[in-house]
Amino acid sequence: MKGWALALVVVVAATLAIGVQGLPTHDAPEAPIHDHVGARYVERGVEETGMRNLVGAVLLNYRGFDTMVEVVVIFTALAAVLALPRAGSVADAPEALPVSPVVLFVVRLLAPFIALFAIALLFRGHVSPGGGFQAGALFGALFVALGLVLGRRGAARLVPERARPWLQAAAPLTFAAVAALGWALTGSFLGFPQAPELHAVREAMALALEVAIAVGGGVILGSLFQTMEA
Amino acid sequence: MGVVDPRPLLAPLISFACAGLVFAAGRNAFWRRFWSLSAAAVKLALVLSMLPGTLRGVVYTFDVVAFTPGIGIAFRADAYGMFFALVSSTLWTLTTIYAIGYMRGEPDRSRFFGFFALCVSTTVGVAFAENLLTFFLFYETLTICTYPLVVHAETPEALRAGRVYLTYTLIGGGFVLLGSVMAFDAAGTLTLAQPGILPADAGGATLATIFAALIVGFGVKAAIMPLHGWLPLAMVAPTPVSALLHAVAVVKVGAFGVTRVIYNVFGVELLQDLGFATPLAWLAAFTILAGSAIALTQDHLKRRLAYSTISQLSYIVLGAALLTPFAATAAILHVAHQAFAKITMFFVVGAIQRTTGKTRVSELAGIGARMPWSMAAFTIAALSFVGVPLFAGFVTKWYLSLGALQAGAGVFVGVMLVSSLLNAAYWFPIVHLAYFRRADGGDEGVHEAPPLLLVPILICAAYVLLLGLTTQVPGMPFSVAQVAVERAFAVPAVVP
Amino acid sequence: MSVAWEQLLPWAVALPFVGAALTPVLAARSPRWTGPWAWGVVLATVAVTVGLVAHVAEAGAFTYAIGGWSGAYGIELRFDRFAAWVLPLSLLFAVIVPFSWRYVVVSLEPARWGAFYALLLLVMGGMIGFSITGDLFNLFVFMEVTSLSSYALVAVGGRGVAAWAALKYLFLGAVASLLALLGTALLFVLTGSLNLADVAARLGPDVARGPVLIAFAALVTSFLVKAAVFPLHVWLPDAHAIAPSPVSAVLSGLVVKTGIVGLVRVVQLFHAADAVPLAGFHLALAWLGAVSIVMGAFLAIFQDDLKLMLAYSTISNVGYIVLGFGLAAPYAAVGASVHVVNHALIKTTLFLAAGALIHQTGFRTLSDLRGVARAMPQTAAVMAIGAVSIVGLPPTAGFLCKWYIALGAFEADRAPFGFALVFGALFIFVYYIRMVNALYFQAPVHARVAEATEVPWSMRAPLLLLAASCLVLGLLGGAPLAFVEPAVAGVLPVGGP
Amino acid sequence: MAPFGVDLDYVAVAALFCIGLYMLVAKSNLLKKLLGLNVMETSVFAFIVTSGMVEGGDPPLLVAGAQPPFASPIPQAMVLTGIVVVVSVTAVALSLIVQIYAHYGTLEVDELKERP
Amino acid sequence: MSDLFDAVMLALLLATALAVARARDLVAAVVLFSMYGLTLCLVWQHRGAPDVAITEAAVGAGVTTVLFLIAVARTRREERR
Repeated sequence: MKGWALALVVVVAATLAIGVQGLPTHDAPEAPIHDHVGARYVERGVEETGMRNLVGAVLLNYRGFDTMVEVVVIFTALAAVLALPRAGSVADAPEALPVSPVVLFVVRLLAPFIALFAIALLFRGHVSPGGGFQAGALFGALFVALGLVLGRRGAARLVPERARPWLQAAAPLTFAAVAALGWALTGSFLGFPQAPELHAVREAMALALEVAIAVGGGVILGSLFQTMEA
Repeated sequence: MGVVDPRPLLAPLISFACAGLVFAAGRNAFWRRFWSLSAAAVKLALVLSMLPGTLRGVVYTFDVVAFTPGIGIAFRADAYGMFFALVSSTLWTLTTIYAIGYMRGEPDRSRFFGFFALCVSTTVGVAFAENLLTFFLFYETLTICTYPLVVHAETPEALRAGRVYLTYTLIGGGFVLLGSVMAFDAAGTLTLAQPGILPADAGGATLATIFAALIVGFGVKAAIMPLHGWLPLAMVAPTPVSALLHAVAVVKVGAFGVTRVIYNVFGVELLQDLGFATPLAWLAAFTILAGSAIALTQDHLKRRLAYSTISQLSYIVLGAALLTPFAATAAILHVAHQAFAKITMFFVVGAIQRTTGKTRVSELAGIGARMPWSMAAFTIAALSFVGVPLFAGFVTKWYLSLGALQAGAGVFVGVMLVSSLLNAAYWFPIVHLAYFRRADGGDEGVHEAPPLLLVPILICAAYVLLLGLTTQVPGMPFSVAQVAVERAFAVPAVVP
Repeated sequence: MSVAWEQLLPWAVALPFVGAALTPVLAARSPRWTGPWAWGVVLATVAVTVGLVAHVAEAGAFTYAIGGWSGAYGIELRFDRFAAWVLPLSLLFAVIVPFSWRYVVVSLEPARWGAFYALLLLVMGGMIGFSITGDLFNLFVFMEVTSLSSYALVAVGGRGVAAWAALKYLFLGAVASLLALLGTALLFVLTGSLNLADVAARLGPDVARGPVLIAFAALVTSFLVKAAVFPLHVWLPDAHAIAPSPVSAVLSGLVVKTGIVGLVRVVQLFHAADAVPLAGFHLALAWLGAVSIVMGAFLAIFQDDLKLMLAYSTISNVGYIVLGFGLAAPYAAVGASVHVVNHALIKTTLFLAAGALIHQTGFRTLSDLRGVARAMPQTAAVMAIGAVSIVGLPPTAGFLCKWYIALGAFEADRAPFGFALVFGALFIFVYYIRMVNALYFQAPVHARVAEATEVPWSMRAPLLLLAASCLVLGLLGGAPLAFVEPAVAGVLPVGGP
Repeated sequence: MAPFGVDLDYVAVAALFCIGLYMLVAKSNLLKKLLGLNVMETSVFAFIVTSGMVEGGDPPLLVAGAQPPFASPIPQAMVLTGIVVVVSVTAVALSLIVQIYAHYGTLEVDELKERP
Repeated sequence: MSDLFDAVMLALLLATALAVARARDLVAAVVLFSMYGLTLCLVWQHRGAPDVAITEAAVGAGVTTVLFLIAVARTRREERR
């Protein structure tokens, strides 16, 4: 077992070593990666998308379709975990994992700040690093941390039972809604209107997506955590 | 002269529909019999209705679907196909009557009669196949449909025989497919409507592979030695099935395929140039003699019949492989001759088994007195096989010998003679035992088979006589065979 | 007024995704309605795909720029005649979903119904997206949706064993996805683009060969794993056999085909770019296909578990498809393309019929299921029709595909592959005969088998429909082959047949 | 960074890939295998991000004071997507592992292979 | 300076990855993996990819680690042998 594992690793390593030789040097500004599509994004990205953070522009606008599928992937993970048979009955599970008091204190102390930071990431995402995903990840981390502190039932109370499936589906649904709106406004699926008088609409659409990703992503991460723990 | 006419398609469809109705009838014996018999009659009438046209040289064609140019399902009733279809639909009618009597009280009769009908459907499909693809379609379907009949008893022995049968025939089917694909690649068509489709410049190795693949593929069902292993085992099937298997359905389809390959895929001219047919002729001659020799040693009646079949079928192959018009006439005629004679024997053997429970040659002492009509029929068939003049078998041997001389291969005349002797050696003891020995248990009086079994037996025996006597009468099989030969050789066959 | 069908292209993906997102919402209120809801979503998707296929038949391949960003600057969807297989795909879902109702009600607690149907819709959406996207990275993301939901669906049915099978599938699947991502990344680094057509255009002769080859190898290996080509099939038998039968049908009939679709897309790309020695690759592919045919069939012969037998048969059928593309002859490639659909239909039929037998009797091995045909004649007949179709006996559609592939072998002067193909078919015949034999010609050993009743109509109707389709597809004959021919002609060095 | 003509970043990425691969194939513990898979995934992400960098470049944030050249935004967007995909796969895998343990009481592959 | 920082970081990355591979205690392995993720995140932050860095910190190092820890808690802590 070990023997062929090692052999495989050696073969892969040799292959990669050969392959790496021909790659363009990554720091060079004249590499193809910087001159074709990338160059256009840098040149006209702000004007075409209204976002100064080009990563966000790519995520939401140019390659928004990828992002739509991506939120579907997280949703799939949730559906996957929910579809599995329960490992044990809920009654057997401990109310919460044993956590040291120090950790509890730190989590309690930090929780509001994490939340604040996440919200900042979300709403400043178009001009600074950050955006829906990062905020969602932080919301998710926050849920997880609070789950440790409050116990499963306490954490469950953070998101009302009736709203939960809607929140879990928020990202894909919002994407579809925005895509349909873009379809209606510009004639193309997930199109963002570029006319100056519609800039406000464009920004609202982007913001809706960011918020949906953040909320949906956060809730799903939290739910994954709860399901795993249960 | 080609005429578009749906009848070549309708003929297999009738049995197919009949199979569906029989399955649907379930346990209801009346409807099962009604559908089986009426479909057999309708089909016979349908095929017969085409006979006058065929004798005038009309060829009925019907294209069902063309997948791409050159590949499709199409039907064509030429003289040879008509000949074969006539034999099979006549015998279906008789076998159905016989089987209704024979299978009384057996389990799963719906399945039996349903697949029985399907078998006949595919046999007629083979007869009327316009191209190798359609041929292959029915050839393989036939394999599938006979399997449930072979394993009908569901005993371990039957299941084993079924497995062997499938192994042989499926591998054969694979070879046929292989040959067909290669032939299409070489010729761009698979039609069986011409005297040969393969171009002479396709390369010797390719042509040899195609020939070998197709002959092996069809040879399995034609039970050319050494591909015959399945046939004796398949004797476990109920007797009507054996009769059908041996007379028309399976083995005859194989032999029919061999002749189609020789006359319509390669063509006489090309094969004469290539010389592939000579080894095939020798193999056939070997099978004729070896089959007879083994038959001589068998005590079990059905097994003796089985080896006799192996031997008899190679007459057809030999006739085709000699590549002369006379031999071809013999080959085609033997399709009918062997069919009627052999089915008579099987019917009789089945009747003996049902009536007295005897299955071995050595038990047959005095049976002639008990079942006079049946044994008379058996004797007629035996005489025909031996080749006594005035019986059907004589006509075959006569033309085959003429053909061999025509081909400059007189040695095969010797083969005919030796084979006749061997035939006499294994049939006459039965006749002798039946008539000239007393049964051990004393005389038990006349105890003939029930009418449902006896009537088909007598009709078949009468037909064997008729075939031998009426060679020159127009409208009888001989004239159809002549039309077929004329097409294959593009010359009028001379009647000596 | 003519409908601009091409405008609906992204909705072929978005519809199932939205449907999937709403399924748990619905499930929270009324689990009973999730099944019909999923069916409705599938039917709506079918309607869209029908329009798309009609459009492609009329106007030829077309592209759709998402968000209006055309070419390499955004994500471009591309619908050609090869992608038209999404229509049979969604149609099969329209049959599988109602079939699964009974299974779901009997085997899963209501709390999981929503998630189950959501996953089914996600698999469908993922595969449709995978088939219609014209963007490398988008291909990867869609592949992940499909794979992730497939892993979970394997584990839905049982506890430990199913989870273990699913995890094995997950590990291999994740490595395969990773390789696809690596290949995508390398191509992106080399060309600065992710659009398939654009990448092909930019892979000029001045691009370093080493990384290109590695990218090619990574992508091809990835898709060969997803397609379960021998010897990369190790994940398949357990996963497909242990999954609930409706899921097995989805996985075996459809999900493995994403590997094939991916393979075709990659070969299209590299053929256009002329950047790697495709002749050698095709030969290797043909060998892999031939070995898959023989090994898959060979291993299937020895299985007693009905579903395991079907799973191995998938390996051998995928072998036919891979061989067909590997021969690089027009006939063979056309045959292989149609066999993608054909095998999907037949394998769905077989798995659902097997599921029906198991569902009614509780047994899953051939030796236990002996003689079940007497008690369940209709289901057994469906099984038998499926068997005849998959063996490829004429006049079923399977025959024509194999005929074309074999013809391609001779056309390409690779006669040994023709031989391998024909005799591989015999192997396949052997185990299906074994199956039919056991169902029909052996006496029942269990009272529960002898006294089994036919499946309820919610399962029987889909079965009968599928069996009828197997026959009809055969009668359609050359039409599907003629339909895909233009698409395949573009992939190959030579013109169509 | 490329002393002696060797692109150290890419070499490091390849090394990480191999370490992950080794863990995935050689380790018997399922959780270690999963960690190995994660290492492999991150190495590919590292490769993608690295390829988009440029000597002395700023992040692709076109705010006041930002100077070209900028790192390419596309690889970063790709990796963001990729990270989310990986965490999804990991979550599902972990759920399965927990189930397997609950049923078999072991996480070692060689022991699992012996169980029915 | 920058080159030196990069080199140290790459070395640290490889070291943590190897440590993950070697650790027998699964909790230790998971924590080391989290460190590995954070190192990666520092590299990215330093090299012009702050968006990726934040996401990796939150998801790669944060959420993944917690999920792993739960899994370890629900199974067993020691790798056999």
